[in-house]
Amino acid sequence: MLTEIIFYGRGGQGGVTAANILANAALKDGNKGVQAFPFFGAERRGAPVRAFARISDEEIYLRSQITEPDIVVVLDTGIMDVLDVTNGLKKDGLILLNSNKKPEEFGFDFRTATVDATGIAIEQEIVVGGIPVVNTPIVGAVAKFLGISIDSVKEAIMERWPGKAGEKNARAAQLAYEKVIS
Amino acid sequence: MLTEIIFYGRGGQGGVTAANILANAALKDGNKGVQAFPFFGAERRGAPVRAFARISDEEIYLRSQITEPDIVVVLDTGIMDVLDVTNGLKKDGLILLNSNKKPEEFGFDFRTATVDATGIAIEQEIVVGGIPVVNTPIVGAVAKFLGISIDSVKEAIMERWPGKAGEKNARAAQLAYEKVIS
Amino acid sequence: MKVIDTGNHIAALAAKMARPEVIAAYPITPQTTVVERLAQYVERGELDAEFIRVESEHSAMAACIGASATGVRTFTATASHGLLLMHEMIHWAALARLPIVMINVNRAIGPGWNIWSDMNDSMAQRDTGWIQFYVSSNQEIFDTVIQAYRIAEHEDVMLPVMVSYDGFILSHTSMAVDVPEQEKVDSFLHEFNSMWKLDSSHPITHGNIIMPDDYMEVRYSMKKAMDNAMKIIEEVDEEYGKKFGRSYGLVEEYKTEDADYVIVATSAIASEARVAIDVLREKGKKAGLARLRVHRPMPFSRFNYDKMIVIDRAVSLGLGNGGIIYNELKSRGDVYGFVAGLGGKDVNYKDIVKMYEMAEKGKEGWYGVEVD
Amino acid sequence: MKVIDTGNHIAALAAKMARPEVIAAYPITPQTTVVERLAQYVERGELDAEFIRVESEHSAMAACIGASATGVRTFTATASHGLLLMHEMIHWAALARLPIVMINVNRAIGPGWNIWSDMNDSMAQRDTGWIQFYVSSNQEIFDTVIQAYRIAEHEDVMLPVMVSYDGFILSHTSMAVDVPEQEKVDSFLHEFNSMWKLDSSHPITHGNIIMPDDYMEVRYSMKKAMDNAMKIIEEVDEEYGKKFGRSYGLVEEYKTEDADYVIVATSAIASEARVAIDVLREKGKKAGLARLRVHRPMPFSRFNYDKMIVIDRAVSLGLGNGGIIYNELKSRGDVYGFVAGLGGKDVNYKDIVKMYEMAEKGKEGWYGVEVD
Amino acid sequence: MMETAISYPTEGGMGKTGTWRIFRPVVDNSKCINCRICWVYCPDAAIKMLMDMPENEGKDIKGIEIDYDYCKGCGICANECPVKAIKMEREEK
Amino acid sequence: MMETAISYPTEGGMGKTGTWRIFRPVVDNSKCINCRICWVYCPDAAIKMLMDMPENEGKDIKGIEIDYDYCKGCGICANECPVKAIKMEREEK
Amino acid sequence: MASIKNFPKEEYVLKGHAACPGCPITIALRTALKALGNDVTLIVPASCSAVVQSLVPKTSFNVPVLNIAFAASASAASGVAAALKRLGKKTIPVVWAGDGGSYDIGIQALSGALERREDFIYVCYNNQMYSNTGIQRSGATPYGAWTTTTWTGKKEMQKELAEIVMAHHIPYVATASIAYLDDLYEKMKKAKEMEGPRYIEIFSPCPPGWRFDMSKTVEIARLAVQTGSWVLYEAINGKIEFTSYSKMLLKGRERKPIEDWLRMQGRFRHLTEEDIKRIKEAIDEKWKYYMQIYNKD
Amino acid sequence: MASIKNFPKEEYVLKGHAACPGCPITIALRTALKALGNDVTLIVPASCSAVVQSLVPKTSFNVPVLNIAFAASASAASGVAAALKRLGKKTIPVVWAGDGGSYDIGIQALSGALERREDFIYVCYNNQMYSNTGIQRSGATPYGAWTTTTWTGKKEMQKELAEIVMAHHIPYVATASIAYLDDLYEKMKKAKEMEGPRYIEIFSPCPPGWRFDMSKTVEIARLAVQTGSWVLYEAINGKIEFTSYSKMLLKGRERKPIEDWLRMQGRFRHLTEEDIKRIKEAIDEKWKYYMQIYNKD
Ligand SMILES: Cc1ncc(C[n+]2csc(CCOP(=O)(O)OP(=O)(O)O)c2C)c(N)n1
Ligand SMILES: Cc1ncc(C[n+]2csc(CCOP(=O)(O)OP(=O)(O)O)c2C)c(N)n1
Ligand code: SF4
Ligand code: SF4
Ligand code: SF4
Ligand code: SF4
Ligand code: SF4
Ligand code: SF4
Ligand SMILES: [Mg+2]
Ligand SMILES: [Mg+2]
Repeated sequence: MLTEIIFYGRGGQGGVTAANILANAALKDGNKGVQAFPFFGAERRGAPVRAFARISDEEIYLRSQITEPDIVVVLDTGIMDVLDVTNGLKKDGLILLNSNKKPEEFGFDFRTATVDATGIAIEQEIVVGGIPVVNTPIVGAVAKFLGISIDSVKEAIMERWPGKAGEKNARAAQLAYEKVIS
Repeated sequence: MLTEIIFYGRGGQGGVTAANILANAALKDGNKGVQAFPFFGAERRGAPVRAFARISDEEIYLRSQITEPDIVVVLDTGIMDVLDVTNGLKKDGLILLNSNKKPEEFGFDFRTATVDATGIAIEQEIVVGGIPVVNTPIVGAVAKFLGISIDSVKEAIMERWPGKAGEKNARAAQLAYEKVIS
Repeated sequence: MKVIDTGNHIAALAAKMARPEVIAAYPITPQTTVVERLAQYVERGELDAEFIRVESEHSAMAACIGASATGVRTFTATASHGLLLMHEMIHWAALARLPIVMINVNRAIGPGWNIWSDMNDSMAQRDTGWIQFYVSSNQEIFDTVIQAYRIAEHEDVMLPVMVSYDGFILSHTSMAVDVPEQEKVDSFLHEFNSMWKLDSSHPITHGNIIMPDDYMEVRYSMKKAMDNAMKIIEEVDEEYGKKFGRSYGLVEEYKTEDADYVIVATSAIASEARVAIDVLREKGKKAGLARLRVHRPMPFSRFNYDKMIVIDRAVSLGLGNGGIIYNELKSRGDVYGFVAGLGGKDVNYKDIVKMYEMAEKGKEGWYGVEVD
Repeated sequence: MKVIDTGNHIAALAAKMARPEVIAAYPITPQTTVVERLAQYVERGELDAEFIRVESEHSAMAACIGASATGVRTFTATASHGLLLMHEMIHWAALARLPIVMINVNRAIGPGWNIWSDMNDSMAQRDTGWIQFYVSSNQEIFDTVIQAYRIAEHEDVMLPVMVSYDGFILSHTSMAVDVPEQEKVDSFLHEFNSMWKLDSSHPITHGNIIMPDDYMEVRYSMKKAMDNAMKIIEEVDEEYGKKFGRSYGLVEEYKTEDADYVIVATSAIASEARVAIDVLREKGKKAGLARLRVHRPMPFSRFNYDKMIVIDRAVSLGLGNGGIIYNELKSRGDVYGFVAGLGGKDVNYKDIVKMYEMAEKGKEGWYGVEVD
Repeated sequence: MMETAISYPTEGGMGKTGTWRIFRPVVDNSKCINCRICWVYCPDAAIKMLMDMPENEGKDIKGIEIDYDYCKGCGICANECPVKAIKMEREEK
Repeated sequence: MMETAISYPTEGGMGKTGTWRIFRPVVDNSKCINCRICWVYCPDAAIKMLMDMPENEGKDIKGIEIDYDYCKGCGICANECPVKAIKMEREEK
Repeated sequence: MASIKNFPKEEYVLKGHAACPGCPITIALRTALKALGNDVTLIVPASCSAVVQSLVPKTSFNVPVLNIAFAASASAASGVAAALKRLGKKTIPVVWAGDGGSYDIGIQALSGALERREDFIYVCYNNQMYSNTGIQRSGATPYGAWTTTTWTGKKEMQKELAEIVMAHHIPYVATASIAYLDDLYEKMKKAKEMEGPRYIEIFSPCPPGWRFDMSKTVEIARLAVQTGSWVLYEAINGKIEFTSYSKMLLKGRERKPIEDWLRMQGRFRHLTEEDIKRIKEAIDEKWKYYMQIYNKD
Repeated sequence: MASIKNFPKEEYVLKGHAACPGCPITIALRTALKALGNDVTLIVPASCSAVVQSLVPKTSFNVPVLNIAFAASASAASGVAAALKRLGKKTIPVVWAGDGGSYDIGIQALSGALERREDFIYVCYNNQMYSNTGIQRSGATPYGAWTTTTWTGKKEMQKELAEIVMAHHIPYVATASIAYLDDLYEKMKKAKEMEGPRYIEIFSPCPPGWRFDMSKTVEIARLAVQTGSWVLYEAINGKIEFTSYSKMLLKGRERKPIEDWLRMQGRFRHLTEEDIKRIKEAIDEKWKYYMQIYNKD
């Protein structure tokens, strides 16, 4: 089975990193096909951007962009003023938002989940230049809906940032995995 | 009819100029096809070089080099030590040499003609940097064998060097035309 | 070891494992991360090599030529305008018979500036005498870079090799790649070997004035080398397969045996086409795929299909519809040509299915522009 | 007026009579005398233009682009390595749709340095989007340069034009040329006309970042321009013929009507081939000649001969036998390909007769090298 | 059909780039001394001096107006303002 | 078969370039002061000092030998010789 | 002397462009165009400045712009200048190039145009690296700076392009900074009135490239001058005069410690004491030389 | 100080090469290789020097030679240097380029290699024009000189490449002349012993190009120095010292009249009195400057 995911965020917010960690975790879980890639734009810092991930138990031959995702992840709900994140989302698809609100408060016609990734980041002291790092908790949360083990996610995080930083991020992912509500 | 001519000389001696003047004179005489071109080498001053001319009453479509000339012109007999100027010359072809010797003294198996172009150049005071200019007299001489009018030759010379220089050169051509022996 | 990384990082890793002694490169989107990663390997001491941070791509290739002529293995990478600026030196490397290996990350040519995938850059080098690969996955990037050195340095070949892949689509997409042990790579690659080299104990001159007869011989010997390469590429690929468990061939076929129409494509589009074939087969259409992996030497003899649908991501304007591979294969049968995906325009399997169905109706041409 | 002069001087004369406003060029054998003569015209006040003595060919083309984009007629000339060094800017000029006219004097590519005729330089630019002429006599050089401006600046075309001819064989050979009056040329060429220009009273930006959809449209519009050019070239040629008494067409045929085999060639070899046809006819062979004068756009539809013998002076190594025109025409019938004359190797009518006779026996390949 | 890459001068070439903002400059015009420093340094030309506006011509007015449609929130104005009349606040969304 | 443009060091790369000569340098070794000037300036390396020749080792010998096979007759040696020991003469052919 | 109070109100850089927040390029260009006016043709090679313009078919630059290949700005400008001359127009060709396109890949075209005495203004905004491709070293990258091609810090000193340009003996050479916009404005005005090749280089700190907070662009630029790391001067027909704050330094005002400046930038974070000493010495050396010359005059 | 008496007898330029009679290139190269020895790799761009070597498969240069594209010598040399370093060899990469390939089309590669501090020697033999293609102007062509692209005399002053190279702050820069071979030899020897980029420029009058009798090559080169038109100096780590005859001029010996030199050359035949005055003034100006500096020290 193939799952296609779009991450919405801002330039510099780490959407691509999230997609990468997710793909790596999926690989560890035995998925043969994994892909993670940025939207191929010419954007500068701050501008709204997208990142993509594909996960499958078989080799993936697709090389095109994702237009009809199974899951949409929103790292920064602020960008929902600028663009429609549900665009192309499959009817039975899922929206996962970084928010301390309840899913139903967003009133989407789609299955919706929320996790307070920002809150978790602040709590775990993963803040860079005053800005909370939300991509690791968000991966923890999305893993849940993909049936990817949180251990694989944490392993993937530790591979990327060995040591202290990794541990904090892994903990954030774990927390998000536990706290995400839908 | 097509006539093909090779001029042998040294880099800087004006073989190409001779070919050009001859071609121009031939054109004036009503030949539709005329060509003049250097040997396409990478030679430096002093090295033996060749130049070519083709003259025809019809359009010339040939673009290849001349390997079987009808006429061979030698501007500097010194180079005959280095190379065989009769190479490829048609059986009924002609060799014209810049020399004050008699044709028979050279003992060629070909029809041979000589003209003292150097002597004429000195006499007419066409000397550049101490070296006599032999290309204009030699054209005068070769014209004779091609049935090209000496007036056309002189006209072609005057076009190239209007004024005094042209006149001296034209006179040299005229003299050579008259004095060439075969 | 399974590694998950972008095409560019995989290319850098493969280059590193081939142990080049001199790397000279200049950054350009979307190749940049290849260069960055290699610089990092060298600075961290993970790769024992000289890295020359040249001031242009013309110089990058010139430096590789200088180093290769001195007798060491070299590597460079570029894209688009970088490749175009190298053009003179690309010709030079081939005529000098230097086994340089280069990555080209396909990107469209400006103006306007366009950083997305399009093969006009490398296709416009098709007449330079380089061996040219077009690859479809990160794994294949790795495997092909290693193979490239064996091929380039083979004594019957001695020609430079260019390995191209789609900008962003591969260069910036992370995929899982099986990376062999360094020792295994070492044992697959031989000592650097070249046709000639500069050595003050045996002085020779390379490249002075050459007369027509000798020149024509040089060109002919390159032609023979290309002919040889066709065989050597397959041999190397086979040996690689035995050692590492993966091989690709000159042309990779998929369900072609009974196909009514065979789609011919390269790179990312060829991979995507595989999905289209499955969709078409589900629809009951006998579709097949021939992925052209090696464009120079062009494996003409592999194209023995009655009907072909060629999808080109590069054009030779003024040559029929423009499709370059299409035009090259036209004489091999009934061929329908589509030009698609220029300037990074996305081409997905649905598009390819549509092209197939258009070809069935005898249509061809440019796909995805309003044709008036 | 009948003038007798070398191909290069005739090219300079034609350029002068087309009244370019800006000329930017760099010397290279065998183009040099074009540049020298133009510099002389300008310095003597015989041509009222700016002559930019650039420091490289990349800059020559860049300067022409800058001038053309500012709204004036431009000219340049180059050869071989100069053309290769321009490669990036050659692509640029085409994508910018600037009607620049350029002479290329065909010369082989190094190493080793070889200054003689060979068409690999311009043929390697076949994918750049330029209109490309190959001419066979000094008269045709003159006529084609004048025509080139009309074609390039035609509102349905707006593409740059390259006019190529053999180094030394034409460039340094004096032939008689009929030169028309300046007024007649003036009345044939219109005011300079361009698709866009930079003007501070109507500021626009050219060439900033362009996204895939728009980019693909730009490419497609170039394709359409090339399609249009096929027609416009003929129209302009016809009008030129009416006015000046000479016209050439896209393909010039000689005794093809009843030919068993039609020889296809360009430039000097095509002229020499005419002599070969006569010799072959005398021998009782029904030989014909189709001289390809325009290579981009490629006039495919003109090649409706059963059997063709293509002689190429340029190769795409790794593409069958390599012959570029041969490979492009292969799909048009029964084609025999010969590669000949690389690096200036002389090809005379006797060689061509031999190739014909080889083709009759089903042979083809490289002519004039010891093939082992 | 696009024939070559020509562009025309347009405000908002990249859309409302104010959406890129994470921090928002807020001015207290009562502190402003009309020094023009924020105006001259703003990389986005998003600041106007009140006194430059036609409607304020002749008035002795102090202060600036920030165009939040385009201000990207870099904070240079706040950093450079000699009287600290500008503060950066977290954008609420 | 030539595979790429490789050349090997050879005396007489262009053949006997002495044939290019129009004027011939002729030395009067009795005037020579062994200053080496002609030797060092000769663009064609066509001059040898007699004293450098193995057979003359140890001898107190003055003068030069010109290799007419390769001397192109430029006349620099004659022009530079401080004692005018070299003269240029028209080549007889 | 110009004052920002008197700068024209016209804006030729339109709002809503594509630059990063806090970008020095648009700071520099806004002021440059205020000084030059809109009768110019900008020639822009590959660089952040090409991206900043926004996407086809929109542009944020309200003057004519010719984008051109990376290596080709000065030669394209030569063509523009020649054409403008033919057309009898007063429009000034102005190259607007990054340090990469000037110090490295464009220097041949630049040097050629200078030698030919082309009539144009060449502006190099120097952000000391290739920022558009994501922070690689350029010839202008200073010793010790981290970039993605010099992970452990650049090993070589930067090229001194303004010096190199001066060695071409052209009418006008000036250095400027985005922190000293009155000085920049003045220099642009002067250049505008001259003929022949004119060169102005503008020091332009880039937040993502140098790794500092985007609100500090101007502050960092200012400190570079105040620490003597960047120097403001102009040379009219070869005669050098220091300007603005640098002139004060020359006259004796104390230079701020270079550490203040280095510390603010992530790209220098890894520097060892030794590295800093070397940088300090190089600056001291430079100033010793300036002082010597100055005191001799 | 070296004397021609002690020059090695080895010849690395073989008899029977392809240069014109009286060619300065082989004069320069003979001496240069005597100084450098044969553990070098010559890198030669398109130029007369490429032709001089003779035709494939023969070469008249008895050291390794890499001929390379016109614009590529310093970058090819960088590659050679890197490879030699890897191979642990002491061989010195030596670029041997004309003025065209150095002042004009090769300057970008040169400037880049200097900035990178490549370990090689760059020699520019300056015959002040493109001689190989038949006498076109280069950046080194002096004001007023006729060439086939400046029929009425060049309108611009020549570029000063040695100055430009010095602005790159490299270890060694020197100018030399084929008339002063002991000086040239000495400089080559010095360069040989140093590391990093080293630049030597050799003044090389060309008989067909400058239109003088082929026996006068050395004489004209000598007069150029004696008239002060060409200056011999070296700069070790930026410190300039005049050498040989130029040093004597600096110390007060009188310069010969420039007319003596101009008159000998066909390329200057058309000069007006005014032109000559301008040339004279430029030389006087230059020397005034030298004297000033010299007397200050
Ligand atoms: C021939 C070529 N090589 C490389 C590139 C890629 N490239 C585009 S912009 C750039 C860096 C520009 O650096 P700089 O000139 O300093 O401008 P900045 O981006 O810093 O504004 C590079 C390497 C290109 N466009 N063309
Ligand atoms: C890219 C390129 N452009 C032009 C040429 C033609 N070309 C070869 S040598 C030469 C002139 C060389 O001048 P210089 O460097 O001064 O050397 P010289 O001939 O004077 O020895 C030129 C223009 C070339 N080979 N390559
Ligand atoms: S925050 Fe930045 S963009 Fe916004 S107004 Fe202030 S300086 Fe301008
Ligand atoms: S910087 Fe501060 S004081 Fe100056 S104009 Fe802006 S807001 Fe007013
Ligand atoms: S004439 Fe010239 S080539 Fe002959 S020996 Fe004298 S210097 Fe040498
Ligand atoms: S220059 Fe004269 S004196 Fe000196 S070595 Fe030669 S021949 Fe003898
Ligand atoms: S990377 Fe730096 S220079 Fe480039 S747009 Fe962003 S801030 Fe400006
Ligand atoms: S043209 Fe001049 S530099 Fe070139 S080989 Fe002849 S003499 Fe030497
Ligand atoms: Mg920069
Ligand atoms: Mg020169």
